[in-house]
Amino acid sequence: MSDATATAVAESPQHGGATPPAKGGRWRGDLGESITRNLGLLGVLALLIIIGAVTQPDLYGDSSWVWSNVLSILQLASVVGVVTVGMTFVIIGGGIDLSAGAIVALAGVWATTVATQSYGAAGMIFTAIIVGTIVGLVNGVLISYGRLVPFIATLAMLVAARGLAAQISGKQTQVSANTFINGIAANKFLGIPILVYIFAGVVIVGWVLLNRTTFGRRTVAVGGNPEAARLAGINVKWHSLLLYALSGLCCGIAAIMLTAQANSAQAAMGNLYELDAIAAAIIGGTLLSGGRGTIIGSVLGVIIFATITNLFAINGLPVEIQNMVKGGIIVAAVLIQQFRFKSVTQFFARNKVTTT
Amino acid sequence: MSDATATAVAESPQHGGATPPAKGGRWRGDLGESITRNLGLLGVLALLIIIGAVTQPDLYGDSSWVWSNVLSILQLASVVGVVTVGMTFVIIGGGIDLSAGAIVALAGVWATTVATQSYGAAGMIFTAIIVGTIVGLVNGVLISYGRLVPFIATLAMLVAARGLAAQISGKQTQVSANTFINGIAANKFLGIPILVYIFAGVVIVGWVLLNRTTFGRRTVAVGGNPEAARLAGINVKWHSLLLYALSGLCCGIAAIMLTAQANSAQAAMGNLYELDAIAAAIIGGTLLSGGRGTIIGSVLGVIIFATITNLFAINGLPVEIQNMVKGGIIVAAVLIQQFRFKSVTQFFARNKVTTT
Amino acid sequence: MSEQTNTEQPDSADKQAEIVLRLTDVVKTFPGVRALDGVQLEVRAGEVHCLLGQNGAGKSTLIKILSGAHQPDSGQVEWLGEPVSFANPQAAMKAGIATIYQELDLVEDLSVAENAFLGHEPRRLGFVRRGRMERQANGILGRLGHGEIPSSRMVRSLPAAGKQIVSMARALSHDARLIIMDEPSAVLAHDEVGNLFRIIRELTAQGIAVIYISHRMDEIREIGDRVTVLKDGRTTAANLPAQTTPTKDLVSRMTGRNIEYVFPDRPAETEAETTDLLRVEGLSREGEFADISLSVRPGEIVGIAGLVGSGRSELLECIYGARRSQSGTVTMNGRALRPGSVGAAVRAGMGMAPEERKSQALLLGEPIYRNVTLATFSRYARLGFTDAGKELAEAEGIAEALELRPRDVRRAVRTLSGGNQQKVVVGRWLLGDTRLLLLDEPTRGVDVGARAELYQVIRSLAARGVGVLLVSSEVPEVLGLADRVLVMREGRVVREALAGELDEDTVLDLVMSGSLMEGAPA
Amino acid sequence: TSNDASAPEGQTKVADASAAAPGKPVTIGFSAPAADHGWLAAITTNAKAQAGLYSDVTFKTVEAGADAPAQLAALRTLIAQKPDVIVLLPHDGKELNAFGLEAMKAGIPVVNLDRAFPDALAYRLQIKGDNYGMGVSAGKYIGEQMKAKNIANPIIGEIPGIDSLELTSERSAGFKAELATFGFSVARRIPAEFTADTGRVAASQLLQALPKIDAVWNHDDDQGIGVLAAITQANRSEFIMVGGAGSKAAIDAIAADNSVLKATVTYSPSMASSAITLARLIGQGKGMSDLVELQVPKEITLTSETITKENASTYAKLGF
Ligand SMILES: Nc1ncnc2c1ncn2[C@@H]1O[C@H](COP(=O)(O)OP(=O)(O)OP(=O)(O)O)[C@@H](O)[C@H]1O
Ligand SMILES: Nc1ncnc2c1ncn2[C@@H]1O[C@H](COP(=O)(O)OP(=O)(O)OP(=O)(O)O)[C@@H](O)[C@H]1O
Ligand SMILES: [Mg+2]
Ligand SMILES: [Mg+2]
Repeated sequence: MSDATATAVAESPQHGGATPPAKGGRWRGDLGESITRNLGLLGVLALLIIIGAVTQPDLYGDSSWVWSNVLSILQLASVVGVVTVGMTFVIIGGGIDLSAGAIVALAGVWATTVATQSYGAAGMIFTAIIVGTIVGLVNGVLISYGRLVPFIATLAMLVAARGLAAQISGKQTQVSANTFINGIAANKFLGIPILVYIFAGVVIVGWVLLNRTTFGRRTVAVGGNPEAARLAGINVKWHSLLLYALSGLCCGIAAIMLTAQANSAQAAMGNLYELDAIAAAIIGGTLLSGGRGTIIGSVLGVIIFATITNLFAINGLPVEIQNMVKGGIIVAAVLIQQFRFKSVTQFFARNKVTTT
Repeated sequence: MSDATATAVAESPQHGGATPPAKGGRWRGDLGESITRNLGLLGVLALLIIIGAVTQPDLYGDSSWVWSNVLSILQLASVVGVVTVGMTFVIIGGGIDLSAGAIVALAGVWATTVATQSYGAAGMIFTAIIVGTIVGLVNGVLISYGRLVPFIATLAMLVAARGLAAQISGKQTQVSANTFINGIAANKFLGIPILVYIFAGVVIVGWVLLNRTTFGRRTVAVGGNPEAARLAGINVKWHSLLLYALSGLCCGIAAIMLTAQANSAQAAMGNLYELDAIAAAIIGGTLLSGGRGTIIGSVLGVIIFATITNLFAINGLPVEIQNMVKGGIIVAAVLIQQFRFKSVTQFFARNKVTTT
Repeated sequence: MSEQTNTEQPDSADKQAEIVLRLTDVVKTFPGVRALDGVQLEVRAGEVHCLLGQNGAGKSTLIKILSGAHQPDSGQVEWLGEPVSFANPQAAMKAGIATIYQELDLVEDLSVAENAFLGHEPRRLGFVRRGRMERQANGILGRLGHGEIPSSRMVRSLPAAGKQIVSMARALSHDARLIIMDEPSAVLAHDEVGNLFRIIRELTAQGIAVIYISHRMDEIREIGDRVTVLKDGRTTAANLPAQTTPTKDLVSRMTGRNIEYVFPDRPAETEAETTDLLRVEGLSREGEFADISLSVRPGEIVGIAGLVGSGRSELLECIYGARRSQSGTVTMNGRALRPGSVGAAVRAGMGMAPEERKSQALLLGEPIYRNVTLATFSRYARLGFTDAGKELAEAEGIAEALELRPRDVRRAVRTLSGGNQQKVVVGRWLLGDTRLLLLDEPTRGVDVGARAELYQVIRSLAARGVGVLLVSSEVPEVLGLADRVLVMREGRVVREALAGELDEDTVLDLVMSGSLMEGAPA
Repeated sequence: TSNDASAPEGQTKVADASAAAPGKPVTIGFSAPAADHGWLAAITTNAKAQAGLYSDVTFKTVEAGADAPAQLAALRTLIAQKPDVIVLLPHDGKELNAFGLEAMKAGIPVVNLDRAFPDALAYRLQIKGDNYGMGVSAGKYIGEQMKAKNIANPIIGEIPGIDSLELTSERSAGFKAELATFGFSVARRIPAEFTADTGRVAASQLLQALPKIDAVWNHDDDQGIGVLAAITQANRSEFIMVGGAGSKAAIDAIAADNSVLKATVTYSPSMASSAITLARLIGQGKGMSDLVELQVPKEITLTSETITKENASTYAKLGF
């Protein structure tokens, strides 16, 4: 037996299998992973629409109704959608913003005080955006320079901002008398509600910012490995601060949109929007620990939630049943994504084995 | 202290820095860190009590009132406290349980249906605990074996469990007619409410479990470095599953306590308890990313929140002002801990240089 | 089996011990990579079997299969004569295989003893028997020559070398018949390595087999019995005698080349640049280092030698602004840098490859090219908009220059082997106008071939006028690569000299005791 | 509040006049916030039950979702189903005022239930409880009791519901104003959230803050279960308590007279049944048979009645 002997196995042909020239590498890379994820989400969306069509064939038979229903879903998604774009940045950057809904309320209430309304629509919009951004900045300062855990800092801000909103509004619902503001929700342009344009605009800007700018690159780096980002010369604290300000800005925009929809603002508005936004981002593939996420995924997440709500309304399900089903759908949506993703990977893996 | 330093240095001249015998390391170690943290929390608590005494001198002048107030704070803290013990385990183990409040509601509602009540107190307690544990197990299965992100899985469970609770209760408040159950909140033993004993019992069991058993030590490993835990032969999935079941169990216990306190249960009960529990755990020094935390810290966190609520009630502040102040107190509490901790470290660091 | 016999077993034939482990044709694929492509391996009781191979050859993957962390796609694993397949690490441990992994696998917030006994704590009814566990841990630490590490101490507060000791303690805490060590010496200093070898000899004397992985040839010579060489996931040579096989044979089986350390030639000392690129004056940081002054001229490589824990990493980080000094100044090109600002240092033309690449340098989930351009992407940007095409092109150039394997720069860095990850980190600073490069252990865990390539890159950078400040625990590396050498001990510079004026023994003496120190400390 | 979910018989009613005779088929769309509370649950149950009593009514319901935009979206799907009349209990009257205007303009009459649209053009009929009046009734009862007991400076506690809602402010305002006529004021006000467990927390803190109390007004009988539990647990009984809304459990407790709860001021969910009845009449173009007018009037405000031990038996069947 050769046990006792040293053996030299024949040299393998150069570069045998260790580095096959990666067939389909484009798809296997992380870029590909997020694409398959988003395809999975689109599948879930399609499924929801099919369920709608099956359960309400007469409504879905009417094409003008279908169109108006799509618009209604988008309108429903628009406010949370704008919040979610900001939230996605914060989460990718390694943080979390529990104060989002409270910022919406504070900005909305501040923008609809009698004093602010006297400055007209521009004054109201300006106020909402400035208030949102400043509250975001305060979050950022507390977290970056006060070294508070994001969860705690923004939770404290949630409580405080709602308190301040209640104080400002005297716990009253403040009616917006401004026809321009109210028109944002009521009016359409080329048959599509203005709200949807705003939503689309924020999404596009967010996408470009994340994928095409140095700001976006820094966000991914800061969330993915803050120490590495710091040692690469990125000012991590300053950047995190900007992320919270960005989230606040989005909340300010959302406040105007919500005020327009409700023709009013009050301290309880936007309740739990932060949870919706976080859930949408995570469903959309954003890592809660930071460093990974896509705007498209988050937006799909928001639209899926809006479609579920719409589906329930169309079918007139009681809320308790809605909730039970909704829990199931959320789980299913995530499982479907995982399943698709895995099977695709396996497909490529198998493919490779046979071709190598 | 300098003795220890001297011997340690003497011991290791040849392997100089490889294992620097960390002068004053005992204190710089993490045990020391969590102790200073908890001292900081006690400081915050003392401060809150002093504020109470200063603002309401006549109430605090009456020692029997003070005693009953302490009990009232503990009673107030007890339900969230029990939930927090479970939550602390889940978070240390690297997860999160957003469904805690919903589990409390579902377990409470299930335990107070007419059918369950017919089995008497034992039946109700058994039902609540079993329902809580089973829901926790489902969470665990979804997360461990369904590979769902904990945030999403438990969010889905939150929605579904509240839906089911609403369905079971027919959205009514279900009154508990059981005197034994109601007596848990109403009765005292040796002048201390039974609820406080239950709370203390859960805390002690939790502390022992975390610090003295393999289960607890493995929880730290699973949360701190899941890959290392896996390589060390720990069944990480199974362990995570158990953690969620444990959290569910605590929620079941909390459901009984809450039902006893309110003499009733309904689908909306325990609303946002999960946020309170998470916030308390984090204030208490538990790392949201897992791997570190103490039961004592979490409990102190809960008691601080209860004391704040009590302080506000005693002083009769309007809610909106309360909220603004509360946000500030949360931030201050964390900053005080950090401050104390840093200054202590610096103190020892300075000390070290002079003694070396 | 009818393999071609290459070399005779050096030892006397009667020392033939039982074969405890035999692998045949083991294959393991990851998505896109065939990490193992038919590996043969046999290990005898009581021997130290070394695994040699370039970065990415598949060594770590192989041992992960042995330890149950991965499952092979095909092939056979025989353990004690029985075919086995370990479904999980627990199964392997039960069977008597203990592993020290390449990446530190400790839980920071558990104590030393708890880490050592993680997963098999002494217990009764689910309660940990802490007293017994700590006593046993103390015993093992004592055996490892580190009885001074308190077993109740949190691992978080131990330095890297101390953590490595705990990893070893964990392996020893099992009743193992085979202990696998994946680059255990990478974070150890010289005397520590000697200590490690003493332990290994004790183990083998008890008939325990050891699989030992290292990129350091001298270690393999000293401790190894037999060597198996891996290349591109295949066994290219098995059971070579460790002491006698010529280095160039081993190296050529790994790489196709045949030398271990290849240092590029130093350029002849010609026009001495008058202006210093970097000047550090009186830099101090409490408890880490004190009163350090040094300078680096353009085109000069300055090496810092010293033991692990002598404060070199902290010094580099301080110069780079990643830590704040308590006193002293850092000037680049005559302009003082703002202390504690990495941004300022980078803008002034500094770059640093930190010591722990995974935690300090890489975005593991991001593609290679984004890691390569991490410090420079804003230079390819216009008005804040990035230029992905340019970035890709630059990164591909770097991948080419550093012979990165695989070459595809869109792959996630996570899937690279340790050495290739290091190339990505160094490659980052080859872009842009870096004028001073701070390298902290640039070749830790880097194989012989890649190492030579890295040396070449560093030297050619210097030739282009870039100053280099190099920290390394491998004395030959400092002496061979640097023009000028500073020796540090306990946070102070104890000697500064041209590399040619020092030899390895002198430096070792300086760092250990300082008894040879005659020249004035710098 | 009771442990079974069907509408008590007293909460629905079919008139015996000709108006009840089947007429033109009417589709009534209905939307109310999701019930997380006994009163809201009763609103939905009552509406559904009342609609079931008419053979000519088709009842379509959409749940309102979490907030105003969600309710808006739900209402849009309702409009798509072409109802003849919409009965709408909004999250907040001001928030959905615009929808009311829109629907009215589109020719769909809107019956505004409980939470009022500020704009008179936004509804065909407004039927609501009287929040301010509720506070007044409670204040009046407490004031009179204190006077009768000769307590010159009573310590009065108040446990409102969700404090950020306007209806809570209105109730408190009425309470405060009425107490002021007696020269009394509220010593401590600690809000709960309309649920028993939050009511319990608020009450326990109120009792802690005020070692001696003479009277408490708790805005809501559902949270009152928790409030009473807290009072029992604290062993306190030196004061009287007044409830709100008029749940069955509360009315029973008042009749039994074995707790501190001595009265409750109504805010009856039976208004939902009335709203459906009137919506049907509006849809059919009929008037209310006891009135001279040919059409249903534009506004109806229920008075807040005070239920005490004396009249509890009359109200027993109205408890929800
Ligand atoms: N989890 C994984 N996913 C994908 N590829 C992997 C994974 N782990 C290892 N690989 C790939 O398998 C190959 C072998 O890697 P391995 O870590 O075994 O190398 P190694 O010989 O230990 O190298 P080094 O000396 O650098 O540690 C490499 O090409 C590596 O990129
Ligand atoms: N987290 C820490 N806590 C306490 N002391 C520390 C810590 N990190 C480093 N030190 C101390 O700082 C000094 C230098 O540390 P370090 O081991 O990094 O030096 P080094 O020369 O860079 O070694 P290496 O060879 O690992 O690069 C040592 O005395 C060490 O004990
Ligand atoms: Mg390796
Ligand atoms: Mg170092």
